[in-house]
Amino acid sequence: ASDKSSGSTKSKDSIKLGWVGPLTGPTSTDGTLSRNAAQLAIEQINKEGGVNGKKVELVTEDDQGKPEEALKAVQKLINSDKVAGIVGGGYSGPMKTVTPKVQSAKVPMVVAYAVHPDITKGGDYVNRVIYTADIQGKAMADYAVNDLKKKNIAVLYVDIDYGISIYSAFKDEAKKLGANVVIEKPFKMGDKDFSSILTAVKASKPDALYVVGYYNEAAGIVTQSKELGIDAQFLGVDGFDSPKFLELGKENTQAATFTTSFFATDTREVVQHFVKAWHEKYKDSEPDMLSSQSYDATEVMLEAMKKAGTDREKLAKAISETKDFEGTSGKISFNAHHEVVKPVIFMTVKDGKFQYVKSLNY
Amino acid sequence: MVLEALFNPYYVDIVVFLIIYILLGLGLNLITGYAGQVSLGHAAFFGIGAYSSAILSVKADLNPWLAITLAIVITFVISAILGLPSLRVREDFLAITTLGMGLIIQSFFKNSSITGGAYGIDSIPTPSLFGMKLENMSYLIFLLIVMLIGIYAVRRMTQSRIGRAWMVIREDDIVAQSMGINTTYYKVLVFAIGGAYAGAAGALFAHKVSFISSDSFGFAVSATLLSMVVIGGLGSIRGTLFGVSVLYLLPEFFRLFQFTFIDMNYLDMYKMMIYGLLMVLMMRYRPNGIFGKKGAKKVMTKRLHKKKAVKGGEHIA
Amino acid sequence: MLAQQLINGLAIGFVYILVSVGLTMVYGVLKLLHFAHGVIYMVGAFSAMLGMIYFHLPFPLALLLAMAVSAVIGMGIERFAYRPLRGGHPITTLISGVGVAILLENFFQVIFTSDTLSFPETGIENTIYHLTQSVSITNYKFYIVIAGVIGLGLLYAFLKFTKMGIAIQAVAQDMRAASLMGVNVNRVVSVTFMIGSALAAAAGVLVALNYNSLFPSMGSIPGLKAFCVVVLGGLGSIGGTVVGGLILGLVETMSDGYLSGMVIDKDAIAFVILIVILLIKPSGLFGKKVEKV
Amino acid sequence: MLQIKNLNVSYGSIHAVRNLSLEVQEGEAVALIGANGAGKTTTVNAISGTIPSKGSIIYQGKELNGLAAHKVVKEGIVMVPEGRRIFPKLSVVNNLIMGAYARKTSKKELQQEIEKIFVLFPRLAERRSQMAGTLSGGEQQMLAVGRAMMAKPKLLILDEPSMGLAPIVVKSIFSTINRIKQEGLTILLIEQNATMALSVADRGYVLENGEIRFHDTAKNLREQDVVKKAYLG
Amino acid sequence: MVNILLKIEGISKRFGGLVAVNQVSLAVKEGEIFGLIGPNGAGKTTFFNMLTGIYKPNEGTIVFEQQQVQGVKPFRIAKLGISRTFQNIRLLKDESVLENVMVGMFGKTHTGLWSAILGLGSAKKEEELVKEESRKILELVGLAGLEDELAGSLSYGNQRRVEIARALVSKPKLLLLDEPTAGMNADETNEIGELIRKIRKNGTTVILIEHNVGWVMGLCDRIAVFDHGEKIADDEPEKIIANPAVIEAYIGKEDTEEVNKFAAN
Ligand SMILES: Nc1ncnc2c1ncn2[C@@H]1O[C@H](COP(=O)(O)OP(=O)(O)OP(=O)(O)O)[C@@H](O)[C@H]1O
Ligand SMILES: Nc1ncnc2c1ncn2[C@@H]1O[C@H](COP(=O)(O)OP(=O)(O)OP(=O)(O)O)[C@@H](O)[C@H]1O
Ligand SMILES: [Mg+2]
Ligand SMILES: [Mg+2]
Repeated sequence: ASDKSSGSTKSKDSIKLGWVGPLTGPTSTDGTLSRNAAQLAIEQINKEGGVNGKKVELVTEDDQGKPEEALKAVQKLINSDKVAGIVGGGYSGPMKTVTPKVQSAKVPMVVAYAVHPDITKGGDYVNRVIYTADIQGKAMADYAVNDLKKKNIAVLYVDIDYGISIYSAFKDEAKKLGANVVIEKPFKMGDKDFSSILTAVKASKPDALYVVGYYNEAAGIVTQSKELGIDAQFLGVDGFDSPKFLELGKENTQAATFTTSFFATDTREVVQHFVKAWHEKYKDSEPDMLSSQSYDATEVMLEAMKKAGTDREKLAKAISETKDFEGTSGKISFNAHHEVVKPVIFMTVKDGKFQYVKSLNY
Repeated sequence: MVLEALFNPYYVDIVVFLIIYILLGLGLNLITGYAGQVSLGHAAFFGIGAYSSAILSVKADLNPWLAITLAIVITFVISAILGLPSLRVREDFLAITTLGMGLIIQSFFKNSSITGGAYGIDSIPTPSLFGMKLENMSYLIFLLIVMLIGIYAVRRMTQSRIGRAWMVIREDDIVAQSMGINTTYYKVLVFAIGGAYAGAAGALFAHKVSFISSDSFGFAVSATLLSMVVIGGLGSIRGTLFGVSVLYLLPEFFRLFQFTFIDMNYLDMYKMMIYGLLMVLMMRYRPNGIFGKKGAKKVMTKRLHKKKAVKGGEHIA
Repeated sequence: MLAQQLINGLAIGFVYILVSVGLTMVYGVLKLLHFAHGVIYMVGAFSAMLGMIYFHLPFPLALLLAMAVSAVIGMGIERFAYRPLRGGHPITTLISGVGVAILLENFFQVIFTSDTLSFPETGIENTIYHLTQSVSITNYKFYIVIAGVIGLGLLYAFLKFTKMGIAIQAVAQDMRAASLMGVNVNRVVSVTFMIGSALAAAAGVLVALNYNSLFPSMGSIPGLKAFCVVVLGGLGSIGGTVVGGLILGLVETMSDGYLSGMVIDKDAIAFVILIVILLIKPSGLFGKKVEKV
Repeated sequence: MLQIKNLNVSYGSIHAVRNLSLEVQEGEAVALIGANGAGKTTTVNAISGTIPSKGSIIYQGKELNGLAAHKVVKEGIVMVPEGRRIFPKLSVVNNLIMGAYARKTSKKELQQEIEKIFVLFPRLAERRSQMAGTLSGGEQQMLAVGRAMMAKPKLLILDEPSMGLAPIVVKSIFSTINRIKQEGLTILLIEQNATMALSVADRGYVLENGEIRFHDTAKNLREQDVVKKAYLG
Repeated sequence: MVNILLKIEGISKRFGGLVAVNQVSLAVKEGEIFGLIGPNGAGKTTFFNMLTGIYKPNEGTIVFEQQQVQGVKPFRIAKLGISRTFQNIRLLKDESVLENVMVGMFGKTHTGLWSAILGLGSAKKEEELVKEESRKILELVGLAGLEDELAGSLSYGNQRRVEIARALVSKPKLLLLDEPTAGMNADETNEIGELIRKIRKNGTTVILIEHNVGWVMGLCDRIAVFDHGEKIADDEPEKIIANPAVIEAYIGKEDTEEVNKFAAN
């Protein structure tokens, strides 16, 4: 479905930008946030006169969180809508499925938050603005062992590529740094009851519990840990980064510390500009890490477009050459593998609020 | 190739996936429509086909054609084995048993290392013919041929003695046995053949999308397939073609045409609501499916004569 | 650790029992492949939440409201999605139920998004009782157990001792003959759905409270598990539902707690057990035997 | 008591009962005989409200046509359906309890009445908690008759009650029918064993191709040549 | 001279504590029409169910044409040439009458998967043959013209004829009829009797269960009487009718004369 609310009428000289992600199905909330962020970026640029005098139009397609739907969606964007580029607002499965097609059709794409390691492989057309699992895992291992001096760490991870890849990077690094991973257990997205794995965790007497997963399950895990009397330090990942985590986990979230790429209280101007615009447009919702990533992905694309126009090959090159672009999630550059280089941010929960701890380039 | 340029790959893809679903539907219709073994786990067969072909062509480096062929054979065999519980489990439990089997197999795909675990399998090669890669249009043409063969074979089987055996098994197992039908053999056979169709669909799917993960083979797919087949009409080939096409293309129409009279932000959810409503209404007004075997008169007799099938405490007399 | 794991298992088992009690009526007794049970469970949880937020109902009243709303919705589903299909192939009911589930789930998503919401403050603290140093249980879990026991008891009495209870079984076996006995088939089926749905709602509310979370698709997995429990126990058997639920709870807990590196996860293990048991005993644990005197 | 006028029933294109008119007086036993497919079952199904029909069915001054089956039962018309249709997975006792569903009875009365049925069919007493589906054919037939009697009907319709029963049991069923008739119950009886049927009935109707060929007193019918030849053997 | 087609020795069937059939032995000669009578619940149908493999006897042997068949799967037994009808009519109600009868030919046909898929001529020919045979049989049982009706829409009596036709169409060596005339009037019953005689003439041996004693007496060469799972008599009709145990258990005293009269014509 083409999006009309971004204000532009379909004229010959508008530039079409594609967005694909889940608008229905269990992950539709994330998809919707991502789309809203992309829309916001487009609206802002159109207000400023568009890209090189042309308005930009966002064409959004639902992938329902399913690979083959994503494939069709992208085929439509490429072949029917003939978009100049695509913002990938979906999760790994669908994004991983479409990137080979995107590469072979030579359409520039910026992936917002999918972390499957292979997404950027196989060509020069796909870049991603979120750092890979490796970096996040390593960053937390370093923080846990060197800063917090934790020795016996328990790991719970969601059994999808996101969880597995971050957790393996973490494990390798933590071991290298001399800590033990005393227990490791997978859980499923949508799980509600963690009492049995937490009982096992408790028995292993960890001094820190690293949870690699999203806020819904994370909130359940912190709450049920308290019920079982586990008093280890909670460590987490960017999947925690949502107001929902605080809402669902209530006081149990206290002191949970996690890595992320965005925080709304960042004083940098781009961030404040983004947060303000977001609040104006989407009244009762808070910008979070997902929306920031999608906003940045769109911005990177638009920025490159300003420089290189809509020629797909040039555009792709321009995207890859992005250097120190001020994104809401930090200064963005891409390395030779089309992966982003930007700082990892550490946040913690204090009195029901997220609080900035530090940020560091890994 | 000229042909490739002529057609919008987007439309080509829609049709390619449609044909894959039709193959799935044909297989399920054999199992559930013709032989009466309700299956809520068809996606598992689909997945087995897809993973077999993917593993063989990526990890064992076999030629895609060989991989596809072997995948069909493998699915045929595994489906036969998975059909075994249907011999023993009570009829009214079969839906739940097959559902469970589907979940188990999906879970295996997700956790086993041979299937690439949560990462799935990628870089599945595109098959080529006479040195030409079968992409888009040429792949579609190839699939069309496969589909026609598939339809022809279903037609022949169901209109023969074998189809009659399945029909009797569907209607009354005891009668079937008493008439000299080896129900064990024919039940396993129908699972094997129906599974092989799904296996073919899976293999063709894998080589089309080039990346597969367990997400594509879940309960939702099984349930959707069953809906397609039932809405078209159990035991009808035309019905399967129709049911699959309608339910498959419906969401695609939403993608193609733009509606302005509803809040766009929720369009996709409306889409699913309409989808659900349609399923309810179709069942309500055409309980035997659009091309169901039973016309109005037959429906009436069925209603009047309906004697609830009682297995369990039955006295065969 | 084992003691705690057993308690965990029992608690989860009772969640399954609670969710399955309603389905035991509709699927177990009436033999309707009711795939919208999970969605009714979800509607129950949301109704209680809305009752508390908008009508400021105290928790017990909200629970009753939820049961009432779900009962009505359950009867509505029966009336419009199942009744017209009577006499047809059982799969048609299944498909219609799946349709209803998709419809309602997405309807709730339109209104509430697919996000997880937290359950409103009930004023009832979630207190933790430490039985020993390493074994603890919360009062919410107790409520689930109590509700499960009450639900089962009432159901047992209803099926065993009332005429309507026998009539439900008669209707399931031969509707026409039942109507020839003077049974108002429509009413009996409606009542079955009413009770089954109210029980589903109670389950939904208590589970939402316990885990402090509710979302539109919360019913889909429990809905499937409930089928597993009902079949495992042998259709329509109250004792079977109890044993089935507990087995499921314990198996999942134990596999989570003690196994690692499995090629299948705990949800799948539940079904492995189901299939194994059905292969050994095709009519379920407590199902009526094929040959009986 | 029961008056049927111009009853018509069609199954799709098959016109199974045509312009059938018949009446049953209070306290009377009426037999309906005819070859296979003549429309006997169809007629009584129309009365009991299990199939839709055209025409009027008046029972004690009340129009029954269009009334749902369970309401017809409440009016006091109870049927022993063709093919028994006992509830296969209920026990024998529960089947009998279902028979009394439409009546208000105390537990104790119910128990007593069930025992009475068992006196009539001792075979059932031996099988009281067996699942009805596992009974032998004849036992099931006994159960079907017993179940209908539990309803304490005013008008009892029997569709081939003797089917599959051993001669002794047939005797006893017919003597039961005779006895309940003496007690003032009205009976509409379909029976292939025309000799038997006409021996308990006061009057009889002969159906052919959905139409009434003759009707007369049982005695006259027994003597009628056509009837003798076709139905009495 | 006349061969024993079926020889049963000491078979029993128990359901939990109930002994439905107890130590029954029996021999049926080729070409015989053999009657099985007895009170309700005597175990007659159960006996048939053991002969056709639906129930496995708890003990005893069943020898059909020198071959032990107890506990053999039903479909194998059917293929050996034993076919049956069901007391409770088990037709495929939503299929046409013709289709129902064609089902009966299954064990006699051979088309396999490949020849079906490839649509070989032999498959088509076989299909035609089956249709042909089925039509013939339907005519024989008096259902000509009803081929295309749905079996479920036939009246009770006619459904029974379809049952018989289905069992007959495969030209079995042994035909088991479970109350073939239940629901038929005197005239129709006699027609069925004629039919059975005709069948026998074509070389089929028949065992039938029936409660219409008079008819059985007139039709059968030999009769066995079951009571409470036991065989209490096994003899020629005249002797059976004179057997006090049989009268006591089954027929009732007053009825004997009637039966005698019937048997006489
Ligand atoms: N459900 C139905 N659908 C179509 N036709 C039917 C149906 N039921 C009965 N018929 C037809 O209606 C006619 C009358 O059938 P009915 O069952 O009333 O006969 P009957 O007199 O009871 O015969 P029987 O003695 O064999 O029981 C028959 O021609 C039969 O084929
Ligand atoms: N599956 C079963 N489970 C339990 N009891 C059974 C089963 N099948 C038959 N019986 C019992 O075995 C006995 C014999 O039954 P069977 O059907 O063989 O009798 P029958 O001689 O055919 O009687 P009828 O003339 O009434 O048909 C009956 O008492 C019946 O209740
Ligand atoms: Mg009749
Ligand atoms: Mg019998």
